[in-house]
Amino acid sequence: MSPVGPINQQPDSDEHIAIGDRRHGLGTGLVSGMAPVAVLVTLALAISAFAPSFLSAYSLRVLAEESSVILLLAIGQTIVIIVGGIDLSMAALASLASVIIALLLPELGAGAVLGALCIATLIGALQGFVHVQAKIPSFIVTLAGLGMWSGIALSIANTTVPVAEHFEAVGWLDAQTWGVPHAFAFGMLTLGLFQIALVRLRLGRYLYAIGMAERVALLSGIRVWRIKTFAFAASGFCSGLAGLAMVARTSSGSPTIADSLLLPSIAAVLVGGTAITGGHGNLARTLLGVCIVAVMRVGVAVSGIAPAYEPIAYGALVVIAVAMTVDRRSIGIVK
Amino acid sequence: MALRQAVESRFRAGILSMVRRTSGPLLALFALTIGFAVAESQFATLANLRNILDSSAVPLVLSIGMTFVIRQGSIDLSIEGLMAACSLVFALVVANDRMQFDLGWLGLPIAAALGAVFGLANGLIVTRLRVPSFMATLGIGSTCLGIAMLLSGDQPPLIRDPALRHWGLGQSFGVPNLALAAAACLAAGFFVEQFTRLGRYSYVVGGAESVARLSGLNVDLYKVGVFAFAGLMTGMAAAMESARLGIGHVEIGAGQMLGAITAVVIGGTSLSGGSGSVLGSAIAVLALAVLADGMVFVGATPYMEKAIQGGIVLVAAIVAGWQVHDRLRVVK
Amino acid sequence: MSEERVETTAAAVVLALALAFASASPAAGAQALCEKSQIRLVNSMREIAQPYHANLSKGGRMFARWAGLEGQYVLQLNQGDSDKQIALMRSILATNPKCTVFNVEPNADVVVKPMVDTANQTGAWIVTHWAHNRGMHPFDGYDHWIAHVAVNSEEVGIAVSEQLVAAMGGKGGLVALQGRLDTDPAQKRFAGLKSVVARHPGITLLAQQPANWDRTVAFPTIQAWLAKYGDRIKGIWAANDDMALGALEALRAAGLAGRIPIVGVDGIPEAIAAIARGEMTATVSSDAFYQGSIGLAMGVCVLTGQVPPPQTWAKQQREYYLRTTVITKENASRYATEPTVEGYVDEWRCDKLWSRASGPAY
Amino acid sequence: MSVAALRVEGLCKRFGDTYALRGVTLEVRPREVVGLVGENGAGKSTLLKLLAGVTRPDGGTMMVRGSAVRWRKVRDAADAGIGIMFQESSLVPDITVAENVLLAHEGSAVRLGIYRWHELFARAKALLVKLGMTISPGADAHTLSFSERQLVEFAKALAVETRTCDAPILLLDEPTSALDERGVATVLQTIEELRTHASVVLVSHRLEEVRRVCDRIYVMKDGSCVGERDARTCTVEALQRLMIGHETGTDFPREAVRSQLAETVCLEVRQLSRRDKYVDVSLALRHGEVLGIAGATGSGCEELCRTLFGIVPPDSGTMLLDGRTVALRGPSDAVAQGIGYVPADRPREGIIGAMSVTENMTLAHLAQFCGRWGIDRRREREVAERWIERLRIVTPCATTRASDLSGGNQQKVALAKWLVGKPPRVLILDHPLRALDVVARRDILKTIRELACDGAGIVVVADALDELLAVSDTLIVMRDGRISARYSIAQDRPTRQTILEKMI
Repeated sequence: MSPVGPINQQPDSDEHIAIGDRRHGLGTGLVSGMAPVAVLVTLALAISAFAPSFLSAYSLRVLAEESSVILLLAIGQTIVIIVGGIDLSMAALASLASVIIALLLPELGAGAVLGALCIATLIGALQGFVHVQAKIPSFIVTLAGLGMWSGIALSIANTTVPVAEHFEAVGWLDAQTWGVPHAFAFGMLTLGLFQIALVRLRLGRYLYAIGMAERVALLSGIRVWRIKTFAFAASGFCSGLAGLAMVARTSSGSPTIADSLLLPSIAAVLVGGTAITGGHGNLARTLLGVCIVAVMRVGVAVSGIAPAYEPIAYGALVVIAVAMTVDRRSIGIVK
Repeated sequence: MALRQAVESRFRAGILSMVRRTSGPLLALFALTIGFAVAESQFATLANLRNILDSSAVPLVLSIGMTFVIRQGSIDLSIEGLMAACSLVFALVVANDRMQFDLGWLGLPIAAALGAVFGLANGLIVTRLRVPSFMATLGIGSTCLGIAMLLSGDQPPLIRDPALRHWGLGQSFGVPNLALAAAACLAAGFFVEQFTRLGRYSYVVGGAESVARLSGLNVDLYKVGVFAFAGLMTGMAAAMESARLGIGHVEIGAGQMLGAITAVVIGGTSLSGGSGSVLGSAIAVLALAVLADGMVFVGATPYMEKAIQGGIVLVAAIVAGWQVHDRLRVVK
Repeated sequence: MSEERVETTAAAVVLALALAFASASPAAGAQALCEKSQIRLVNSMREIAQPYHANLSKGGRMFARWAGLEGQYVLQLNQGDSDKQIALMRSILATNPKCTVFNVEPNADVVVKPMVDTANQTGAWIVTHWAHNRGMHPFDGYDHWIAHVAVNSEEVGIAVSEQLVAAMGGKGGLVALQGRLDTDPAQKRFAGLKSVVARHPGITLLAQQPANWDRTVAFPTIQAWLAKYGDRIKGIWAANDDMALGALEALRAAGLAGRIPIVGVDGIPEAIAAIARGEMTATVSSDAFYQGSIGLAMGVCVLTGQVPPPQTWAKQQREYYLRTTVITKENASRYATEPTVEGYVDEWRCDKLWSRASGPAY
Repeated sequence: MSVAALRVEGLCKRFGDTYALRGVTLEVRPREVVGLVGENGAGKSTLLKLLAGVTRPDGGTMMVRGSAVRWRKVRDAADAGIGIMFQESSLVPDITVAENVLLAHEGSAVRLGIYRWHELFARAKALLVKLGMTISPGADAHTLSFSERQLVEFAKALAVETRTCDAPILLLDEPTSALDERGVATVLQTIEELRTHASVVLVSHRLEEVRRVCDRIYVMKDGSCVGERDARTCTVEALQRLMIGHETGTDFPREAVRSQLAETVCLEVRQLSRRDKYVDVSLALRHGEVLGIAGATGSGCEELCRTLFGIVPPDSGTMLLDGRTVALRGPSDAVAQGIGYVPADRPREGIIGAMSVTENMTLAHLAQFCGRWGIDRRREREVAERWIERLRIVTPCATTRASDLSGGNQQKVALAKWLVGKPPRVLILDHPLRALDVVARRDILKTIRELACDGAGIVVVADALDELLAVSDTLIVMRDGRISARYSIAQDRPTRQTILEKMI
C-alpha cells in the first residue's frame, strides 16, 4: 500500500484555489420536487390506456402487495442516503434474513423473527461502524457486504428452505383485511414511524445535518459515528423486515430471494427526489418513488412489453433522477 | 552518459517500487499455491497450472480496466451488464446459427469498440451530469443487461466460426490461447499505464485532482478516457469468454465484478485513488484463480468463494485507509 | 422381480390407463366460458437465455399462432427470482383474470402453492409442470388448477444414468454437475444417479458440485476436475444439457471431446446435435416444445367449453407423469431438426390432451 | 529603462462584499527579485493568484513585457512564462520527479500522447541541475525527504521556462514558512541563482530573509500598496512600521480597559505540545477575560485552537477546566464541557448553509429543546428569535436559509450556536473577523466584549493586530509554535510595533 504521507494532503480549504464551479443542473429544487408526481401520473395514465382496469381496486391492491418489499428496502436506503452514504448490501441481507427465519421458525416460532431482525440490525450497525471508523467509502463497505452476506446465505442453505410449521408467526403478513394487504400496511406503518423520527426527533435533525455538512456537524459536537452507525443499523433492520415479508409471501426462505430487488429499491429512493449526495429528501418522496417503480414493474407485465425493457428503464431512470437531484454546490469533485 | 543512467535509474527505481508494491499479492499467490499443492497432490501439475492460466484470462483483462478506474478514485459496477451486451453482439456478428453475418476475427475489435462506447457513456455521465461513478455505472450496467436480453431473444446465438472457437479453447506452444490474449492485453495495459498520457495522468487525477485542475490538465477528458479504456477491456473480455463457451450469453459476466474489484484492491491500488499498477492486479488475479481452483479441488462449494472475496475487499480497504487517519476527513 | 415380469405389469398399467382415459373422454359441447378474442395465454418461466427455456417459449408461441391467439400470448420471465414469478402472475391478473391461462415452469417448488391459490381466488386457470410441494393436488378442491404435468425426475435420472454407465462399460469413475439444489428435478435426478451407481459396484462417483444449471459455471468446474482426477474420469453426468455442453467445451479445450461419455437432460437441439456428432452420449427429452404448449392447449379447451370443467376430470387426468424419451445416437436423427407445428397438431386437439400421459403422479 | 517584465496597474479583486485588493500598482523588472510583505489578509496571496491566472481580477490592467494581457486560466499565464509555487505541496506521490516537475509542460517529451522517457528525464535533469539539485529524475515523489520535495516544487515552478524563450517570472508564496534553517538557506541560495535568468516575486513573513535576497520590496496593507522600498537601504523596523503604520481609519473604539478581572481560572493549559505544530504552550484564561493569540500562518495558533476544542489531541501536556484536568476525546466532549468553537472556515465548518437560521443556532445544544415528543419547535423558535434580537442579526425571519445571510450575520449565527444553551464556559473564536466588512467587524467585536462581560472566558485568535488590541484583555504572541511574548493590555500597553517584532 503506498504510504499516503502528508505531502498528498488535499489542500483543505479550496478558497485559494478557485475551481470553476460549473453551475448547471437539469432541475432546480422546485422542479425536482414536482417531477416525481408528474412521472407517476403520466406512467399510470399511459398504462391504464393499455389496460383500462389497471386503476381498478383489485389491481391497486396487487400494486400495493407488489411494492411492500421494495417499500421496506427503500425506507432503510433513504435513511442511509440522507446521511450521505449508500447501502448496496440490503438485498443480500434481506435474503440472509429470509434464510435465517425459514431455518429457525420450526424450533423458535416467533423468536426466529426477532432473532433474524436482531442479526440483520447488528450487521447493518457493523457496516456503519466500519464505514465511519475505518474511513472507508460506504459503497465499498456495503459492496463487500453484498458479497459476504449472499455468500454466507448460500452456504448456510444452498437450497430454498420451506417453512414447515409455525408459519402463522409470519403468515399474517400475507393476508389482507378490508382489501388492504397487511404487508403494505406494515410497510406504511414503518415508513410513518421513521418519517416522524426524521422530523420530530433530535436524531432526525442530526441525520440531515450530517448529510448536508458532516464537518459542521462534527464541530457542533454531534457524535457523528453514533448517528451514522444508527442509520446503517436502521437499514439493516429494514432489510430484516423485507426478508420477513419475503418469507410470508413465498412461505419459504431462499438465499437469492431478494437479489433482484436492490436496483428497484435504490431507483425508488432516487426517483422520489432524495439527493444521492445526502441531506435532501424524505420518506414521503420515497413513497412516491416506490409507487413509480411498482407501477413500472406492473405496467411492464400488464402491457406485454418485452421483459428486457425493465432493466433498461431502471438504468435510465436512476441516472436521470440522480442527475436532476444531485446538489452541485456541495460536491466540488465528482469521483 | 548521464542520459542512460537517468533512464536506467527510472526503470531500476520504477521496477523496484513496482516490486515493492506488488510484494503483497505475490506473497498471497505463493502462499495459496504452496498451500493447495500440499493439500492436493494433483494440484501442482502442469495441466492444472494451464487450467489456472486459462480460468484467470478473462478476470485478468477485466482487472486491467478496473485498475485504471479505481486508481482514478472511481468504481465501475457496469461490468456484468457490459459483458452481456458485448457477448451478444460478438456472437451475432461472427458466424453463428441465427444471423448470416460471418465477420470472423473482425468480431473482436467490434466487441471491444462497443465496450468502449458504453465506457464512454459511463465517463460522460460522471463528468457532464456530475453523477457519482457507482451510480452512473450501476445505471449503464442495468441498461446494457436489458439490451443483451433484447438481442438474445428466445434463441441465444451459438458461435460456429471454427477459428474463433479454436482461439477460445485451443492452445499454442502449450499455453491456452486466451491466456496469451490476456498477456497481450496486460502488455497493452502496462504500456498505456507507463508510457501514455492517459496512464500517467490517471495517477495525477486520482492522487491529487485539485493539483491536476490547477496545472491546467483537462481532467474530465482523462476521466472519460479511463472509463472508455475500461469499457474496451470489458468488451474484449466478453469476446474471449464467448469464444470459449461458443455462445452469446446474458449471464456471461455473472460474478465477475466482485472478483475484478477484489483483485485490483489486493493488487495494491488504494481505493481512495492515486496508486497501484496493472502488474499488481494481474498477480492478484492469479492468486484468486488459484484460490477458486483450489476450492474446487478441496470440494468446497463455490458459494463460500463469494463471501471470501467480500471479506478480502473489506480487509484491504481497512488496511489501506488506516494510514490516513485525519479525524476531520469526510468520507461519504 | 425378474425383467419379464416388470414388462408385463407395466403393459397392464398402461392398458388400464388408456381405458380410463377413453371412458372419461369428455362429452363435447359444454358451454364456452370465454370468447376466443378474450382468451389470454401466459407462459411463465425462468428466462429465455438458456436453450431449454427458449424452447418452452417457442412451443407456447407456436401453439398460440396455431390457435390464432398470437396477439394474446404473453411471456413472463422471472430471472431466477421466485418472488418475481408470483408478482408477475398477480400483476397481470389485474385485468380480465377469468379468461387467462397460465402455463407455469416453476422457478422453485415453493412457487406453485401461492400461484395456484392466486388462480383459485381470481378465477384464472393454471397448468403447472415439473414438481410442487408434496401433499397438495389439483383435485383437492383447486378447481382452477387444471392439471399438474409432472415429470418423474427420478426415472429420468435413472434412465440417463443407465445410458452413461453402459457407455462407460460398467466401470470407472464419473463426476456429476448438479442443478439448482432448491428444485425438485435437481434433487430427484441426482437421486436417480445415486441409485444407478449403487447398483453398479464398478462405478464410483468421484465428485459432485452444483453448477446452477449454467454452462459458464460448469466449464471451470470440469477443468479443475480433469486436472485433479485426470484419466480416472470415465464419464460426466450433468443434471441438464446446458451444463453438459459446458462440460463438452471443457473437454474440447483439453482435447478429449468425444472420448469421455457425457449425459444431460432436456433434449435441447444443441445437445441432440452433439449426440449425433458422437460428442455426447445421451439426453432425456421431456420435449420443451410440448411442455411449453400443452398447458395452454388444455386451458383453451376448458375455456372454449370443448372439455367439461376440470373438477369433473378423473384424478389421473389432473396429475400425471409426462412420457419422456431417451435420445441416443440411434434416434438422434429423428429429433435433430427443430420440430414444427405439424408434429404437435394432433396432440393439441382437445380429445388427445393426455396422449403423453404415462401414469398417475399422486 | 528596460521594459518591465511584469507590470500591473490599479488591480482590484472583490470577494462577496469585501475588497481583497484595492487598486494595486507594481512592476517587476527582468532579472530582479521583488519582495512582497504585509500582514495577513493584506492581499499578498490574492495578488499572486491574479498574476498566475488562478483567479480573474475585477479591474485594472496587467502587462507582461510591455503588452497587456488577460489570463483566462493557469495555462495562459504559464504560456507567457509565469510560474507559481504554492505554500501547500502540489506533488503527486506516485509519479516520478520528472513528471511532477514537467506536469502539463512536457512539450516535445510527449509526442502523440506517448512518453519519451529519456527526453523527459533529460529536460527535468537540466532544470534540477540549474537549481543545484542531485535528485534523480526517475525517483518516485513519495520517496523524497521534506526539503527535497520543497526544492522539486521550485523546479516545478521553473518549468514554465520551457514554454517561452524569454526569461520566466516566478511567483513564490511563503516558500520558507515550513522549513528548518538548512532548508531556508538552500531556498534563498536557489533564489540567488534564479536571479541570473529569471525575475522573481517573493511573498514572505520573514522580513529578514526578504531584505537579504530581494532588490526592491513592496509593502501591502488592507489590499493596497502602501510603499515601495529599496531592500539595501531600508531596515526591518521601517518595513514593520509601514506594514502597520498610519491608521486606515478603522480604529476600533476601546471601552474602558477593565483593570481587575475575576480571579477564578476557567481554562488552564500546561506544557501542551504536538509534533511540529506547537511546543510547550502554557496559558490560563479567567472568567470574563478575553485572551487574544496573535500569530502568522504556520505559527501554530490555529492548531492550538483545534486542540482546545478536542479535534486534534495533543502529544503531551494537560488541560484543566475550572481546576479539573480533562482529556477531550473529540468535539462532542468539549461541547459537553461547555466549550464553544467558531471555526475560521465559516462556510465549510461554521454553519450549514442549507439549514434555517433557527436550526443552525440550536444544532449544538438541541437536547435542551426536546420535550417528551421530540423537538419542541415553538421553544426553539422563541430562543432563536431572542438571540437574533440580542445579537442584532439582520435576517428576514428566523426560518430563512443561513446561506442567504450576509457574512457578518452568518458569523453571528455561528456565534449564537454556543449561546442558546446554558451559558458557555469557554468560547474559542478562530479568526472571527476574516472576510468581513468594516461595519460587521466592529459589530462582532462589540458582541465579543458583551459576552465577556457575561462571564464567559473567550480565546480569540487573529493575525490582524488592530482587531486583537481592540478586544483582548491579555495577549499572547506565537511564532514557530512557541509563545514568544505575553502582555496584559492594561498594564504593559504593548504597541503594534513590539508585537509585530515578536510575531515575525
